[in-house]
Amino acid sequence: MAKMTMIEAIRDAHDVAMAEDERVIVYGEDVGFFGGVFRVTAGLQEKYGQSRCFDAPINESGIVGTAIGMAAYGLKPVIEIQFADYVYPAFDQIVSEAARLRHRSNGDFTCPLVIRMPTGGGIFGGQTHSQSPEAIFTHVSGLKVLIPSNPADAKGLFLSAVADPDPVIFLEPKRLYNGPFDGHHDKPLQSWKKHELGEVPDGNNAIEIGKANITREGNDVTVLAYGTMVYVAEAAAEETGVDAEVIDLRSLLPLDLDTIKASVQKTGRCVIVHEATRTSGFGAELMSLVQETCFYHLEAPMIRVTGWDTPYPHAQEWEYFPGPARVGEALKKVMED
Amino acid sequence: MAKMTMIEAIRDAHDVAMAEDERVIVYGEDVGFFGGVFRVTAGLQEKYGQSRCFDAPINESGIVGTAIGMAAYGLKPVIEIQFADYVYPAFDQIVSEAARLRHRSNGDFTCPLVIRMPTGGGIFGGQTHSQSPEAIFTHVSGLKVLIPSNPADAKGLFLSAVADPDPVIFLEPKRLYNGPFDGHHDKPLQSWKKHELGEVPDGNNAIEIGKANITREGNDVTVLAYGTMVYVAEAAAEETGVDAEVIDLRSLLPLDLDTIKASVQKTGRCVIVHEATRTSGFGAELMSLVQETCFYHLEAPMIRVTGWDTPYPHAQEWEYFPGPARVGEALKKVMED
Amino acid sequence: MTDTYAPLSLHVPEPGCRPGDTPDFSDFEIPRAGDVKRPPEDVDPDDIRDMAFSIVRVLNKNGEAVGDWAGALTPDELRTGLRNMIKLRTFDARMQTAQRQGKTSFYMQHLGEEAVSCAFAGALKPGDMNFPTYRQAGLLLSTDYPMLTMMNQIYSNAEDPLHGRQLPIMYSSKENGFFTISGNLGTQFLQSVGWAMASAISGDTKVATGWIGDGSTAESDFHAAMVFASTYKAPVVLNIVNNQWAISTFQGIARGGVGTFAARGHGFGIASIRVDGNDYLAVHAVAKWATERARRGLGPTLIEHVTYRAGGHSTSDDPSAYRSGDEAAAWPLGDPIERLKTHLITIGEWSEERHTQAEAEILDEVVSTQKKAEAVGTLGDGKAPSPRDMFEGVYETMPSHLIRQRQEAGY
Amino acid sequence: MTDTYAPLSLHVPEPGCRPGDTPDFSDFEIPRAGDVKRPPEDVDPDDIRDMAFSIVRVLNKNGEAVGDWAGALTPDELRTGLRNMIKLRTFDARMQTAQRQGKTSFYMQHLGEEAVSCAFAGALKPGDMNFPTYRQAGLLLSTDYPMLTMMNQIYSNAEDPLHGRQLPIMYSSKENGFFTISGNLGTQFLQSVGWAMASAISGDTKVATGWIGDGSTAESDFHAAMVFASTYKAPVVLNIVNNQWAISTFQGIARGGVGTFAARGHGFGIASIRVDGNDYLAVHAVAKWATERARRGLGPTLIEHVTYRAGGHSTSDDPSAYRSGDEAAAWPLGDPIERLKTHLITIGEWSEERHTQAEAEILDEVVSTQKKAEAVGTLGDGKAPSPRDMFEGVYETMPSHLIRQRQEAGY
Ligand SMILES: Cc1ncc(C[n+]2csc(CCOP(=O)(O)OP(=O)(O)O)c2C)c(N)n1
Ligand SMILES: Cc1ncc(C[n+]2csc(CCOP(=O)(O)OP(=O)(O)O)c2C)c(N)n1
Ligand SMILES: [Mg+2]
Ligand SMILES: [Mg+2]
Repeated sequence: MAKMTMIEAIRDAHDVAMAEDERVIVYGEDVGFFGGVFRVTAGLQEKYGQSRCFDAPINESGIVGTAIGMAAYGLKPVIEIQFADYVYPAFDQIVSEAARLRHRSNGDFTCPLVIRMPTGGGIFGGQTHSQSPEAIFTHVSGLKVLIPSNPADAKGLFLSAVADPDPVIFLEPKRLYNGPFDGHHDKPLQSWKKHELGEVPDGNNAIEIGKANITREGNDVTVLAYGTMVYVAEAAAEETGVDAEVIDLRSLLPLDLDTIKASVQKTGRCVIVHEATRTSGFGAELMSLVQETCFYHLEAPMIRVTGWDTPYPHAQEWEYFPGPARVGEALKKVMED
Repeated sequence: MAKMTMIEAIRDAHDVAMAEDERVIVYGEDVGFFGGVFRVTAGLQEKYGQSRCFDAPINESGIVGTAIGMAAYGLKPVIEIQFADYVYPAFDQIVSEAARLRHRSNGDFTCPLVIRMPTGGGIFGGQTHSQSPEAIFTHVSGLKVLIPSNPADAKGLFLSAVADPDPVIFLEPKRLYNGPFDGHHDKPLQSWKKHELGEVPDGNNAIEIGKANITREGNDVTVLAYGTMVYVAEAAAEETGVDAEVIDLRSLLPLDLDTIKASVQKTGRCVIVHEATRTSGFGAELMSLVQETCFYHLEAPMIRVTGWDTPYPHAQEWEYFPGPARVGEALKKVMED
Repeated sequence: MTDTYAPLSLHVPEPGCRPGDTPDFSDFEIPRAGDVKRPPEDVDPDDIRDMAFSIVRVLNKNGEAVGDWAGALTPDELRTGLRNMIKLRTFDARMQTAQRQGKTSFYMQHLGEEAVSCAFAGALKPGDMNFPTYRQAGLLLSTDYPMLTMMNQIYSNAEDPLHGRQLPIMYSSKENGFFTISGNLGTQFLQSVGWAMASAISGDTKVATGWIGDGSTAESDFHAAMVFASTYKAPVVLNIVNNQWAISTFQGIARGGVGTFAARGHGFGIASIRVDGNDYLAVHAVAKWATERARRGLGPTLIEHVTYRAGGHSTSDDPSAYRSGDEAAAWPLGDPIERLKTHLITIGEWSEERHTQAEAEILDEVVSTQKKAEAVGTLGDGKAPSPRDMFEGVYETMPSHLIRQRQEAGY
Repeated sequence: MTDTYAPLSLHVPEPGCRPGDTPDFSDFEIPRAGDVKRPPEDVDPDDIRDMAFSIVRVLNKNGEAVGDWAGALTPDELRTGLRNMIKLRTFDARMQTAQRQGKTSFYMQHLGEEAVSCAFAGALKPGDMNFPTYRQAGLLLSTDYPMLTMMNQIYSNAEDPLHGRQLPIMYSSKENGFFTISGNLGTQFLQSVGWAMASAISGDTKVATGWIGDGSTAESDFHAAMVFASTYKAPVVLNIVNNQWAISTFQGIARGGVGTFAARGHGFGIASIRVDGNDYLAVHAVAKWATERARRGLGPTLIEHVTYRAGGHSTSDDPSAYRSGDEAAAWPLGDPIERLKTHLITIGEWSEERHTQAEAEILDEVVSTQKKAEAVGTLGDGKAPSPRDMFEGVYETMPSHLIRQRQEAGY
C-alpha cells in the first residue's frame, strides 16, 4: 500500500501493465518525452523506450485508428486523448471500427484497446476542457465504459481494462486527479496539492469490470453517481442528514444493475447525479433501468441532478457543476415526495 | 395538394425553400449533377445552377465544416450526409462548432444550418446503412433534432428547419422514403414503388418545430414513436386490439412534453419504440421524462421496444428491427402489468 | 493591382464528359511504356518527386514488356495472374446476376480494375496484412481462400463465416491477410498504418498495405494515415485506386486543382509513385518495389493506381445517369485482362485457344461453386444464420444486459 | 534483393535539442533575404513549387529591405506595425502576469510571433474574415477593437461581451473580422474555406483567412480544408504558423519525413509559399500577394509562416521540461520587433529614443486599460456575468426545457 494521487495511481498501473506484458504500448499527444499534460505517463518512455511509449501527432482519429491497427496485429495499445472534449474527431474510428471489429469479423480480428481521457469539469477549463461525454459511448454496442472515483479504483480498473479483450473507454475525472476527495470542489483557485491522497495496493490489484461499489450505506434513498459526483453525493448526504446510500457505479457499460436494483428496492427512492448535460445523459438510462426493474418499489419520482443543457461555461462553472447544495436539495425533495 | 413519396416531398420542399430564399445552398456527396443517391435533390442543380446545388468531396467533416463557415457568412446551407451511419466523421464539427457557435460568441456568429441524413434500417443495408444515431444528437445542447414520418410532415418540417436560425439535424427514415406506410416493413425484397403515396400541400406548409402529432387516439396506453416506428406502433395497436394512443414525436429536441404528459396522464401506461440500440437510446430520455412528470399517474412499468444492443445485422434484419409483433407483445404486457 | 474587383464566383469542377457527350481523354498525359526509370529501393523520396506526376508502365502497345520495371515474373506466374483476373471477372459477373435475381441484397464488382488487386497480391509474403476496400477482392481470390466461402458470405447463408452480420463482399480472413472490410470509407487506410507500426514495434518483418479509392482520398483518415505513416516511417504501402469515379462524381471533385493524388505524399516526404493500374506487370513491379522498401525499413510508399471503373459503382446505381456509356471503351489504358493476354501470346506463352479454354474452365468452377453455395442457402430463403448469432461476438464474453436482451428476443 | 530481412523497428522523430542540450539550427536552411522572387499573382501554382521549399525574406542582416517583395509599406505603416507588435507583447506580458496573480484562469501569449498576425492584419480589407487560432490576437489588436473589451473577456467580468461563457482569449468580433475562436484545433481552418465559398457563391469580393499551428496541421480538418479549398478554388488564404513546437512536441512529429508544411499544397495544386514569419515586411508582402490572388478569383494560397514560439505553450505549461531554455535565443530568424525596429532605424525613420518612448506610452495605455478592466472585475471576484447568461443564447429562442432548467437553477 502506498499513498497516491489518482495521477500517480494510473501511472503506477501503466508501469505494472507495461512490465507484465510487452504488448502494452502507450501513446498520445505529449505522452512520450513530456509524460502527458497531466503527467500521467511521466517516466514511462525513459523506462520502456521510445517504441513502447511515444508522442503522437495531433490527430485523434489517427491515434485511435492506428491503435485499432495495432490491436488487430496483436498488441495492446493504451492511448490518451488529451481531454475528453477532443475525442469527437476520433468518434468514427471508435464507433464504426473499434466497437464493431470483433462482431463484424466474427472474432477473426479483435480490438483490445484502452482509450483513456480526462473527463469532467471543475478546473475552469471552459467548454473545451470540461465535458463529460460518457453517455454517447454507452450508446455504442461493443464498447465498455469505466470511470473510477479514487486512486485505488483507478489503478485496479485500469489494469482490468488493459487485460480486457475488447475496447474500453477509460474516463478519468480530472477534478479528482490530485484531489480533493471531499465533494467541495468549488474552490477554483486553490492549489490541488494539499489534499489527502488515496491508499493504493502494490502490484496488480485488478478490479473486476462491471461491479459497482457502495461507498455509503443508507436506507432512505439511493444515489447513483460516478467519478467526481460520488464525493458530491456523499457530502450532500452528510450535510442534509438524509440517510442516503451512495453507489459509485465505476463501470457504466457493463452496468451492475443487480447492486442498483437491490439498493432501490430497499430504499424506494433514487437520485441520479452526473456532470454531463441532462437530456439523453447517462442518467436517463439509469432512470429507465430503475423504473423498468423497480417500478413497484418506487415511493417517489426519481430525480436527476445534472449539468444543464448548455455548453459548459467558464465564469459560471460552479452554477453549472452539480454541487452538494443542488444534490442536497434533491435528496430533501425526494424524501418529501 | 399532390400525392408524393417522402423523397418527392423533401425534393419539393427544397424547391420551395430555394425559390423563396437565394441564400439556401444545397450540397453533399453526389447531391449535384446526379441528384443524390436517393434522388432527393434531383433536378435542383439544373434549376438553380451549380453554385446553389453542387457535389461535394467525400469528407463529411468537410461538408459540415464548410457549411458552418457559409452559415456564419450569412447563407443558409442545407447539406446531405449520404447515410446517417456516415455522420461520425463530422461529429466534431457538429458538436463542438455548429451547436455552440451562437452561445460561445454571444450571438455574434450564428449557424442556421440543416444537416439532412437518411436514417434507420429496413433496407438490408447492414451495419453501415441502417443506423439510427438520433440519441447522440439530442445530448448536444444547441442542436434541434427532427424526424418526420410522412411526406407532408417531411416537407413542412424541412421548411421550418431551413427557416430556423439554429442548426437542425433532419433525419429521414429511409425505410419510408418510398413507403410502405403500413408498419409491415419486413418484406425486404419487394419493390418500393408500389405503395400508396402521401398527400402533400403545395407551397410553403411549414410545420412548427416542437409539436408532436397524435396519429391514433386511444385510452389505455400511450405509445411514443417517431419515423418508421409510428407505422409499426399503429399496426401493433390494430393487430392486438389494444386501445393505444400513438404519438408521433416529429421533433425530438425540442420535445413536445406537454402532449406526452397529457396522454400518459390519461392512459397511465406507456410504451416507447425506436430502432436504435437500447442502452442510452432516446427511449431512455423519454422514459425518464415520463417518470419525472407522470410518476403518480403510471399504473404499470413503462416498456422500451428497441433495436438490440448489437451492431445492426444484415441477414437478421427483421429480428433486429422492432416490428409489429414485438411492439404488440409490449402493448399486451403493459396492459397486464 | 487594382482596387475594384469583379464579383467572385464558385468554381465547381466538371468531368470532361457527361451522358450524351463524346468521351475525350486527350488531356490525359500517358508516358510511353518503359519511360519511367526504376530507382533503387533506398532512393531518397525527394529525388523521385517527378514519379508522382508520371506513370510507370511496362506493357507497350504491342504487348511487349519494356523498360527496367519489366522481367520480374515468369510465364507461369503471368498465367496464374491471368487466370486470377479471369476468375475475379467471372465471379463478379455471376454474383452481380445473383443479386439481380434477388439472391442477395447488394454487390460490387471490379470490372476493368482486376489487375490492381490481383497483381499486387503476388508481391506479398505470408503474414503480411492487407486493409482493402470493397474493390480489392483479388487480394483474397488470388490466395487459397475458398471461393465457396466468399459466396457463402455474399449469400449470408448458414455457412457464412461472418454469420450474416455483414453486408455482402465485406469478407474477412486474418489467415489470408485480408482485414475485415468496413463500409466506412478511409477508416482502414489509417488502420493499416497502425498495423505496420505494430510490426515495427514488435521487431517483425511483416508489412501492411492500405487501400483507398480516389473519391475517398478526400476523407480525413487519408490524411491521418499520411501523417502517421511519415512520422513513424511505418512499413506500409498506401495504395490509392484512382478509377476516375467515386459514385457519380469524377476524380476532380476529390483532387482539385492540378495536383495528382500521388503528389499528396510530397508534403510528408513520402515516396510517391503513379502506376498504370491496367498493366499487370507494372502493378506487380511497383508493388514489389514498395513492399521491399517497407520490409527493409525504408519507409512508406504511396502508390496511385491509374485505372478505370468500367462498371457501375455497385448494384445500387446506374452509371448511365452521370457519365457517358462510351467512356469505358474510350479509356486509354485498355483492359487489364486483354493486355496481359496479348502479352502472353506475344511472348509465345499463351494462345487464343488456351484463353478460351481457361475461360470455360473458370466459368465451370465458378458455376459449380455457386451451386454449392446456393444449396446451403441464399439471403432471405430461410436458411440463414441464427438470430442468436446477432447477439454473439459483440464482446468476447456476453454481458448480462445482452443475455437479457437475447432472451427477450426469444433466442 | 535478399530474402532475409532485419527486424523492423519504430522510428520516432526527435528534436535536435532537449533540455540540457545546446541548440543547433545549422540544418535549417535559410535563403538570403531577397533571394526568392515575387511571381505575378496569376502564376500557375505548378510553376512555383520550389517556393514551398524556400523562404520569402525581405529584411537582411543589416536591417535593409531587399528584393522584389520589398517596398509595399510606407514608414508610417511600418511604425504602426511596430507599435502594434509592441502593444501585443506588452498586453501579453501583463495578462500573463494577471493570470499568475489568479485574476483569471488561463492565458496564451504570442512571444516571438507577433509579426505574423500583426503584419497580416494590414493586408486585409474591411469585411474580410479571419478564422484565427488562439495565437493570432494581432489580427484583432491591430484593428480599432478596444483593448479594454479584450481584457474584460479575459477576466470573464460583467462587461465581457461573451458573458463569461468562453475561456480567456477566445475573443469574437464579427465587426472586426475576427471569428469566434474555438478550443478545438483545426476546426476553424476548415470553416474559413466555407466562409470563402459563401463569398464566391454570393458574388462578393471578400476573402477569408484560415489559421492553424504546425502541430495542428496533423488534424484531419487541415486536410478537409485543402480538399474543399482546391476543389472550389475558394477565395481563402490558408496560413500555417510553424512556430516549431506544438505543446511539448516539435514540428517533426506533425511533419514527418523531409517535406515542408507548405508542400502539403502540392497534391492539391494549391499555390504554396513559405515566409519568414519574424520579418514583418515579408509577412505583409506575402499576405498581400495571397489575398490579392483570392480576391481576384485566382484561388487559394497556402502560406507557411516560419517562426518560433519563444514562450510557453500556455500558462499551463513549463517549456523547460521539454526543450532547451537557450533555444529561443539561438533561433536564427531573430525577434520580429527587434528586426522591424532595426529596419526603421536603418532607413532613418526611427530611433532608440523614440522606441523607448513608444514602449513607455504603450505600457501606460495597457496598464491604465487593465486598471479599468479590473475595476469592472476579474474572474472569481464575484462581479461575474449572471448565471442566467449561461442559459441564454444556446438557441435564438429559449426552448421550454431550458426555461425549466433555468428556473430549477433559480435564475
Ligand atoms: C464515410 C462514408 N461516406 C460515404 C460513403 C458512401 N460511399 C460509398 S462508396 C462511395 C464512393 C467511393 O469512391 P472511391 O473512393 O473512388 O471508390 P470506388 O468505389 O471508386 O472504388 C461513397 C460516397 C461511405 N461508405 N462512407
Ligand atoms: C482537437 C484538439 N486536440 C488537442 C488539443 C490540445 N492542444 C491545445 S493546443 C495544442 C498544441 C497545438 O500546437 P500548434 O498547432 O503547433 O499551435 P501553437 O500552440 O504552437 O500555436 C494541443 C495539443 C486541442 N485543443 N484540440
Ligand atoms: Mg473511385
Ligand atoms: Mg506550434
